Amino acid sequence: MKIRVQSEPLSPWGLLADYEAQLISSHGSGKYGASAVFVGSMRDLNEGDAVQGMYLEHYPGMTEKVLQGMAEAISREWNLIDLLLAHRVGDLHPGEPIVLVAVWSAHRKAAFEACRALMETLKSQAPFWKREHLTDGSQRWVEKNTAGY
Amino acid sequence: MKIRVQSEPLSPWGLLADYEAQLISSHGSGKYGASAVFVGSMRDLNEGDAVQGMYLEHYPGMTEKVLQGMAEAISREWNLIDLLLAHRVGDLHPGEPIVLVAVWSAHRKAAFEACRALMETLKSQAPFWKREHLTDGSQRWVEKNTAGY
Amino acid sequence: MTVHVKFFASLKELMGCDGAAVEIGEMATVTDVWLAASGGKPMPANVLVAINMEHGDVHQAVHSGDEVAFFPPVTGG
Amino acid sequence: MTVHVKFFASLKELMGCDGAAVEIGEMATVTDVWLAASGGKPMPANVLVAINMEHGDVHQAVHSGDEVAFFPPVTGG
Repeated sequence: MKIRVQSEPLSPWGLLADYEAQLISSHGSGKYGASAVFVGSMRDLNEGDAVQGMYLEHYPGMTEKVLQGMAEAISREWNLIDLLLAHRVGDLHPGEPIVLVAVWSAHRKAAFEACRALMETLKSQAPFWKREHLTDGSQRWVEKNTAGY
Repeated sequence: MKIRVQSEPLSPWGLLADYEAQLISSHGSGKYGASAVFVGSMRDLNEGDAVQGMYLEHYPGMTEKVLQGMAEAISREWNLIDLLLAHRVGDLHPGEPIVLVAVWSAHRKAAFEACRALMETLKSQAPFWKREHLTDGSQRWVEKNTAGY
Repeated sequence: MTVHVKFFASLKELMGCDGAAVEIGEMATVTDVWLAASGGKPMPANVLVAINMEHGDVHQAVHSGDEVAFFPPVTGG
Repeated sequence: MTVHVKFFASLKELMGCDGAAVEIGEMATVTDVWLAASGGKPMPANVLVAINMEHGDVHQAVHSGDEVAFFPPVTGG
């Protein structure tokens, strides 16, 4: 299991290729039958307004602790083989990935459910806050998430 | 939207990196906020027996037609921005990816639901059949899928 | 009329061939095609049917030149 | 006793600072910490609380040396 909170750009597919190579070298090949992945990216539009940038604030220390706790709980609940979670902080531009959640399990039911549950828990519990820079020059804090279910 | 039925090995993360680069160059950056991906891989164990290989038979022509139809229906239903589906046929070894389903949408709810719905439809409708080669030298047709919900 | 029959997977092994062109009278259904192609064997439970590469059922009418496929439950993905 | 207060995001802007060390009497709750740190301002609706980096609530007791954080609903992912 790996949790990353990073200010550098996030490359989901490269990260997954590297992480899975490690996973296979430690667990062996053929141990998982399913992986489910979610990538959340920054859109250039939010609540009808054009957005040119975003600042992602977090609570250093607590953020990592909360992510670690939820990843462990979800791994146990769905009996996952492995889990990878990466989240950006700092300044972002439209199109850039914000979050990557990947899980590996024996069968697909657990993979789909664990991946989605982890994202919903992250969105309601993990201390991150988005401030948007609109193209008209104004700034605003994002105040609520879109519905997950 | 792209559908591939291929006998060559499938590299999900490389395929996704390439496909998403194309998607961005055609749609522009920042148009989607969510992507959900599922990869099904061959396990070295099924129904309690050690498996050393698998042959994936399909119905050339109908397989592609059914996959195309379900991809179009699901894209419409969840208003997806794009969709990529790749499925192996022929001889496989444990650890090799069998299927990749990836969807891109504005928000995460549609991405999670469409990805899972496409996999369940594929597993119940698309004409593929698995024959397993067990490590004891015997062969058998897989007769049913594990539960998806 | 002539219809083109195909068998897949375990059904191909059971029938000993992957298909055949079958001569059958007009007004035939998929069941009639099965009986003609199999030499009167009973159809195993759970057999699925496709007509011209679309999922169908045993009661459907077939037409000259149709491709009629029989196969077990699918197990891809 | 001393507790360490932190504010995040819009609350940091509202309070004009990202935190402070606050002196407060024994037997204090998170609400008491808020009042001491904010100079008696009413707490905005929807404010969330963490004590020593664990989610908590305004009725919880605080202890000397605790880190008490106040922040708006989270919007990551």
